[in-house]
Parts: sequence; C-alpha cells; structure tokens
Amino acid sequence: MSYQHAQDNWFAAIIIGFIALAVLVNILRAQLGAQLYIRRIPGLDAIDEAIGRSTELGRPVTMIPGLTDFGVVAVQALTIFKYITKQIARFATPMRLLSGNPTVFAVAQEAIADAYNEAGRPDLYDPDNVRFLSDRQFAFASGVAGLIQRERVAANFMFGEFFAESLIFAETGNMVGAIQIAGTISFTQVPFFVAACDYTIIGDEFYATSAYLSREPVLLGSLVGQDIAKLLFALTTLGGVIAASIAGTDAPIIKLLGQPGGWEAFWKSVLQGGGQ
Amino acid sequence: MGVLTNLMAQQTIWRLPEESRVLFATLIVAGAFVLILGLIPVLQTLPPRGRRAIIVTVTFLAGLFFAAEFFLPVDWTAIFPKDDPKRNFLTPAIQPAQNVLQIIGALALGLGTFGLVRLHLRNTVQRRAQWGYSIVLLVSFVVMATFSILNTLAEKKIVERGPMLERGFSILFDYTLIQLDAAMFSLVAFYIFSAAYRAFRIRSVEASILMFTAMLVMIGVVPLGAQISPALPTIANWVLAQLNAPAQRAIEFGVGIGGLAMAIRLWLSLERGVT
Amino acid sequence: MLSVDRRWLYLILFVNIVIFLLAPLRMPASISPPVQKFYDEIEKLQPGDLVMISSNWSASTLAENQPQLEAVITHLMRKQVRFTIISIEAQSRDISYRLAERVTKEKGYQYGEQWAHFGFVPNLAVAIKGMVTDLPNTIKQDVRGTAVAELPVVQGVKSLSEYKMIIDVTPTGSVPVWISYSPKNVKILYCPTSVMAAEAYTYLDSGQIKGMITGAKGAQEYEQLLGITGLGAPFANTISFSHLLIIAFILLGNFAMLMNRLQARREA
Amino acid sequence: MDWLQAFLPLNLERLSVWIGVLCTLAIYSLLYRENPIYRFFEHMYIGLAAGYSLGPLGVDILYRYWIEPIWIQGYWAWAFVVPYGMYLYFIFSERYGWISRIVIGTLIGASAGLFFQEFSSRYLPQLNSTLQKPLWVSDANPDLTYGMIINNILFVIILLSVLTYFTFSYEQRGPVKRVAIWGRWFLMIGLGAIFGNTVMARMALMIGRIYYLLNDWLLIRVGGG
Repeated sequence: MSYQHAQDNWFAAIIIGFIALAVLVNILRAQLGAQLYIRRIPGLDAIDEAIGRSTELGRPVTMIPGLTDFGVVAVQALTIFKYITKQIARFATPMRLLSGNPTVFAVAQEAIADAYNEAGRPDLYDPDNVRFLSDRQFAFASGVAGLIQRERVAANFMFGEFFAESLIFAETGNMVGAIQIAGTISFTQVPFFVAACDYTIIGDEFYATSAYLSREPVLLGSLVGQDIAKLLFALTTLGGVIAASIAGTDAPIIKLLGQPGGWEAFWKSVLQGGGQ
Repeated sequence: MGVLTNLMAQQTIWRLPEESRVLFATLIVAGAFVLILGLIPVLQTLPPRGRRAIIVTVTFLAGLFFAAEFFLPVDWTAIFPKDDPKRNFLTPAIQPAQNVLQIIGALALGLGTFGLVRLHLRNTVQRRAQWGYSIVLLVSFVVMATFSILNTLAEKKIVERGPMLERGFSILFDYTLIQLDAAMFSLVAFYIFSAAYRAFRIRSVEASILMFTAMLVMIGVVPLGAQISPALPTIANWVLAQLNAPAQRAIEFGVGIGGLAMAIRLWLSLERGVT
Repeated sequence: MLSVDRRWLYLILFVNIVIFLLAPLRMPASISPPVQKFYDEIEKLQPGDLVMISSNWSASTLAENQPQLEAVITHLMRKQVRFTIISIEAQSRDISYRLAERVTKEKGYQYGEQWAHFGFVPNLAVAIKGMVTDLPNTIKQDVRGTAVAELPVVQGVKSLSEYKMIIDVTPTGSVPVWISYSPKNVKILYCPTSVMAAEAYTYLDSGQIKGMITGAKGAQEYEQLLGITGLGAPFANTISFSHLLIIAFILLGNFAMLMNRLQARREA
Repeated sequence: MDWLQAFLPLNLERLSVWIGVLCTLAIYSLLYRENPIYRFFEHMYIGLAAGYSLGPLGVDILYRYWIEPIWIQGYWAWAFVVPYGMYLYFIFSERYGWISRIVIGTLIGASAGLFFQEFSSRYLPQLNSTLQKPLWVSDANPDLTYGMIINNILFVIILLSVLTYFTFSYEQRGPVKRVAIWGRWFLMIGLGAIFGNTVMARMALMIGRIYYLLNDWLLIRVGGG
C-alpha cells in the first residue's frame, strides 16, 4: 500500500492538484488585499508571557526542535523559533537552541543569525548559543536535561517531531519551573506534553502557528486553502462511506478513492459495465 | 524516450578508464574543488537580488526534480513497447539524488560535530565556568571517534581488526554507550509517574476525560486487569482501536494537508521563512 | 499531599519494582489467542526441522524481549528442532548469543549440531534476499568464526526457503521486512514489544504472521503454556503492580485536591 | 565469600557489568538533582555519541557514496558533490554566509519535492481505509454485524468532529462550535488511551534496568524461582 508514482492512482495527482490550487488561489486573494480571519490558538498567546518572564528573571529561553529530520517539519519549527528569537532580541534575553540533527543545526544557525539581524541586534547573535548536541536519541536527551537543570531555564519551547524522549524534556523543564509550550505533529507524544507542559499545540495547529504569529497574508491565505482541503477530505469520507454502504467495500469506486491501483480497477469496471 | 535512456545508460562517458583510474580520479576531484570553490568570488559579485534569485532557482529545481519524477507517467508502453512500465526517464536518477542528499547529510554531521568541539575547546581554552567537563567531553569524543572510524574502516577491510580495536570498541560502545542509552531511556518511567500524578486531576471536563481513559487503559492492558474483570482488556482494546484511531486519523489528515501546503510554499519560495 | 516532592514518588516506584521483582508471586494469566496460535504453530514442527530466529533487541528492551526469547528457545529445544539465530546489530548479537548459550547448555543442546548463531548483518533486506538465493555465501561465518557451509546444523542448506519458520524477536519495525522479502512457504512468528504490537494486528488478520507473543505479558502466557518458570511472570506481575501504584497515586492526588477544595469552601 | 569474589570486578566480564552499573546509577542520580557525577557522565555520553556517529554516519557514508564510486568504480561526476556540499561550511562566515543558503535551498527544495510522494503514500491509504466502513447493513456487505455498524458510525462521527476542531480560518460558533468541542473531547479520549498504553512499555524499560542491577550486578535471583 504505497505510492511510487502518481500513476499508481491518478486520484493522488488530482487531490494534490486540488489542494495546491486551493492554497495558491487563496494566497493570491490574500495578497490582493482580502481580509482573512484566524481563530484563537491559546498556547500561542502565551509565548510573549513566557518571554517576558525569562526577561524578568534573567534566565535563558530554550528552543528545542528535537530530533526532527531535516524537511518540511523542521523548516516550520525553525520558522517559529525565528519568530521567538526576534521577540527576545528586543529584550536581549539569553537563548539556547538545541538540535539533535546536524542539518537542522546548520539551517538553524542561519535562521537565528537572520532573526537577530532582522530585529536590528546582530551584536546579540552568538553562534555558540545554537548547539548541536548529538544525533543519538538519549545522548541528546541527557544533554538537554542537564542544560535545562543547570541553567534553570525560565521558558522552554519545543516544536517539531518528538519521540520517546519528549517526556524527559518536558518533566525536567517542569522541575525547574519553566513555562513550557510544546507543539508537535507526533500524535503519540502529545499526551506527555499535555501532561507536563503549560500549553500544547496539537497536530496541524503546528502549521497554523506561523500564520497566527506573523499574520502574513501568504500564510493566512494558505490556511484558508488548507481548510478547504479538509472540507474535501470530510466530504470524501462521507461520500465514500455512503457509497461503501450501498455498493460494498470492494466496489471499484472505493478503490478509486486513494488505493494504489484503484484508478485502473475503476476504469476497467466502467468500461466493462458499459459493454454489458 | 528510449534514445534518451540509452544515452544515459552509455557508461563509457561517465566512467574513467580502468588504467591509472586512481590518478585520474584524484585529478578530477582536485579540479572539482578548484572549480566549485573558485565560483565563490564570482558569486560574491552578485547584488542581493541576484543572490536571492540563485537560491530561489536552486530550491525550485531541486523540488522540480523529485516532483516531476513522482508525477510524470511511468507507463509509456503504448508508445515505446519495450520501455519498462515502472519508471519514467527520471527514475534512474532518484537513487543517485538520494545519495547526494546523504553525502550532504554526512557533511552537515561534520559541521555539527565541528560546532560541538569548537564550543568545548573554547570553554577549555578560555577557562570558562565548568571547563573541566568540556575536557571530559573532548577526551571521550576523540577516543570514541578514533575507535569508531577504525571500526568502520575495518568493516571495509581497509585496516586490520586487531584484538585491541575489537576489545576497545566493545568496551566503549557495548558496555558504556549502550548502557547509557538504556539508563537514560528508562528514566522516562519515573517521569511518566510524576507527570501522571501531577496532571491527572478532575479540574475540567477535558482533564477528567484524559484521566479516566488513561486509567482505564492502564489497568486494562496488564494481566491484573483481566483478573479483575475479563471485560476490562476488551474495553481497553476497544478504546484504543475504535475511539483513539479516528481521532488520530483526523489529526494525521490535518498534518498531511498542512505539510503539503507548507511544501508548496517552500518549493515556490512563497514563504519568508528560514531562507 | 498535593505538593509532595517528586523524589518521594521516584523512590516509591523504584522500591515497588524491586519488591515485586523479588517476591515469589505468581498470578495466573489468561492465554490470549495470538499466543495460543504461536504455541500451536511450534507444536506442529517435526524433530529436525529448521527455524530461523531473528533477535534484534538489546539492553533497553530486555524486560520484554528476553523472556520471549528464552521461552521460544525452550519450546524449540523441547520439540528437538534445529535453529539458527541472526541479528542486525553487534549489541543484539552479543546479548542473544550469551542468552542462547546459557539456555542451551542447561538442556545439553549442542552448538553447531543443533543450533548456531550467524552473528549480525548490517542490512536486513539485503541479507534476507541473499539468504534466499545463497545462504552459506551470504552469511559466510558464524559467530565463532566457522564457515557456515561446514556447520552440521545447516549442512547442505542452500536457501532460506528450506527453513520451516522465522521467529522475529524485536523492538523495531523489522517484521515488515521479513514479510516482504522472505520466501512465501516459510511461516513467520512475531515477538514484539508491547508498543509495537498494535501495528501488527493487521498482519495477524491477513495471516502474514501466524502468531504473536506481546511483550512480557505474552511471555508470561507462553511460560504458562510450556509449564516453566521464567522471567515473563515476575516481569508481567511487576508491570501490573506498578500500574496499580500509579493509579492509586492518581486517586490519592485527586482525593487530596477535593479535600483542599472542601476546606477552602468551608473557610470561605 | 564466594559471592564477594563473584561480585567484584576481577575479570573483564565483571568489569563490563560494573561499568554498565556505574553508568546507570550516574544517570539515575539526575532524579535526585543535577550533580557533578551526572554532569561528568552527561558530557562523557555526548562525547562518546558524537565520536561514534562519525564512523557509521560520516566516514561510512562518504566512503560508500563518494570515495568508492569515484576512485574504485570511476564515476567521475561524483567529484563535484562534496565541494558543492562544502558550501554549507560557509555558515559561520559573515561575509560569505549567504553561499551556504544555496545548499540549504537545495535541501529545502528536495524535501518539498519529496513531500508529494510522502503525502500520497502516507495519507491517501488512510483516507481509503476510512471509506471501508459501511454505515448500515445491506446486500453489498453481507458479513457486517450490528456491532461493527455501531463502531463504524462512531468512527466517522469522531473523525469528522475532530477534523472540525482543526479548522482555523473562520470563527467557530453555534453548532460548529459544539461539534468542535465534542471533537476536542474525543481527542482527549485518544490522548488518554495513548498515555495509558505507553505506561506499560516504559515500566518494562525500568524493570529491565532494575533486573540488570539485581541479577547481573548483585547476583540475586529474580522471581523467587
């Protein structure tokens, strides 16, 4: 059950094309000046509060993209960290970014330097504050746990993809009384963040975060497109289960909707049906 | 299509001759370094807009390659009957492209390790607070790196695997690193206890739901649960399979769509993100 | 009670586990269908049949995988079956070799004659494909440095398809690899950790896996079927009681919170 | 006396157990508080891990994908890859830093391009398997029981309500808001279930460690057997 190419089922190309169109059209609308709305995401309002507390206490802020491999998720996490860094640059609050993936580390160096530049404080940027600890899961965890306790961080931001080590970060952060905000696409780690952090950004709230923080038209437009895509998924689900109830779960129309090889099965049955 | 594939498969132009291959290879690598690094002064003359244009173009082309390979039809047998129906003309290049990404990843590891070592060297040289621990880190790094690299080379049969290498590597890796992994991992058990104790309170509807399902499943999945009531494991499994699965799937859909939108924005450089 | 120092919690959990590991406590388990199927499949084997054990765990998941491997080897020896072990990492090679050596010695099973350890292979998919076409040349040497072609236990065996069964004892996602690349006539049995088990039910339904022992709990059930005392029972019991401890503390915490609230209301 | 002789690290095998135990206890000391012993082992741990990675993830990859193809197999075109990747190393330079962004751009573009296949492979089969849940009994699905029907209806309701919660671009009010709140509650059920299910695996990890301390180090038989 996997796709090597779009031809395995052209339905994939159609649905990706539709989503791309929905996203791009709405980005264009937003750029042309349409007023777009985004609902409240409580955890994100707390970012400023957490930064404020760090500044007051003079203790550092940690940002942890975890062991996220370099890719779309990592870039989104770094975009969020870049926003946070711009905020803390105004108050000269100390920061540490701890990465468990060397490529993410390299890109983070660049992004954080940029953030300080854009905030007008390039003098505050110190490459030693963006650190690569280890790409080994629990060596990384031990380093993060040690650093959080030693420096008694006041705010801890965890964004990206996390695995079993998530609770080690969150509990040590909780131990030193840090305000913690976590956002992850890894569903299996969400319960631990919910239990140990002050705020948790769940699922694709993670992708909505940068739109929420920056209110950039491109991102808000994209968000409208994403909601349309979700509506499409919901309608396909509803239509599909009704079709499956009437025609059976093995019906070609069900195969067409997402199963590799379903395209051919569907058209073959249509052509044969026409011949009868 | 067939012509193109044939041309790509013409190995002779892509390969160095057998005789004095090492010499040629060394020369070409040296040349490549000079050429690519020599481009830097040229690139440096570009104005900011030109620089951005290069980055945007490179990003787009790299994305285009993988996207085109995925979207282009693979079955051309209607036009070229002899063509392999499982690949298009870009498919043979996928593996090399993945290898390129792997190589860049390995170079990034070098960069990350350099950053780590530089930080702790600075700590040591400038006698910053706690610099002793930096020495511990540097020493264990150097020792382990030596053994690990020798061990890798021994796997390639480039160096001899002596008893010294075997035993040293085993002490460092199997008896130390693996044990540290296991110890650190097992800390999660303590943390899961304190987190549950602190967080699972009947404070709000949401917190109560979280607490009750967690307790139900916790008792249902262990043998004791079956002793208390045979229905408990069934209920726990039902919650996991029927109530957890759809919630998880809805989140997955959202994450997938969000990721796709992000990928499109990145590919077309629509986002003022990290680049 | 509300603001108890978490270090007390840690100490209580630690002591709780030590006590229940040492206590000679036996709670009978109810046998789940996948474990019963696993047992029945091995019962069907004839003396002299060949079985491949893939053992990929190391120190971290000892509590779940070690009792599984011990119980499985015990059963194979009881059926007088020949078996070979293979790993994908050096540390899992060492731990499984030491364990198998101890267990086989107790029952007088001969190394080389009745069982062997093939060491470790770096890439499982490639190794399986190789073993299907040419087993002796893919593995080359066993863990003691003997050429595989000269081991009596696999004398004349050219391919993995001459095996009757593959048993995968693992904390990682290696079973889809075995399912994808191993010969269709060889049955696959699976010993996952408890977190990995949920994903395997689809394979169980479709018959791609013939039986499954889940974590320490499954090992306890299996020991019960075999009528032996192994580590599965104490480990599974200890897990039960640590769960009970956590639940008790959650209830205590809530009780304390409610008491506080009542008091605060009374004072107001 | 026999026990003491067996217990002390007098041979290599015992020594290895002692090293392992020392590592375990040092890490566990973090539970009490961050302390010099933990700090020592933490730094050693990171140093060891960083050193280890260089073998399989550095040298091995470079040898296999770069040195071997060029020097042994003679594919000369690979020669350009490492110098190009080296652009990444300009990251620490203020003047030439932007050059590293060319390589970063390559990586970003590649991961965006690869996401189309990932999206199709990962999410579309999930969408498809959601559709295989008929909502009523009919001739088309003869094997269906009423229990399964109830499960299927529940599945679709939960899926749609959680999906509703995760919409952002409009104000949720009225019935939509109610559905979204239900979605959030269903979500909490899912999260609670995962938490409860994970506890077992984590306890097993620690039991494994304590077994190691008792059995391998202190040589105490476990289980009273």
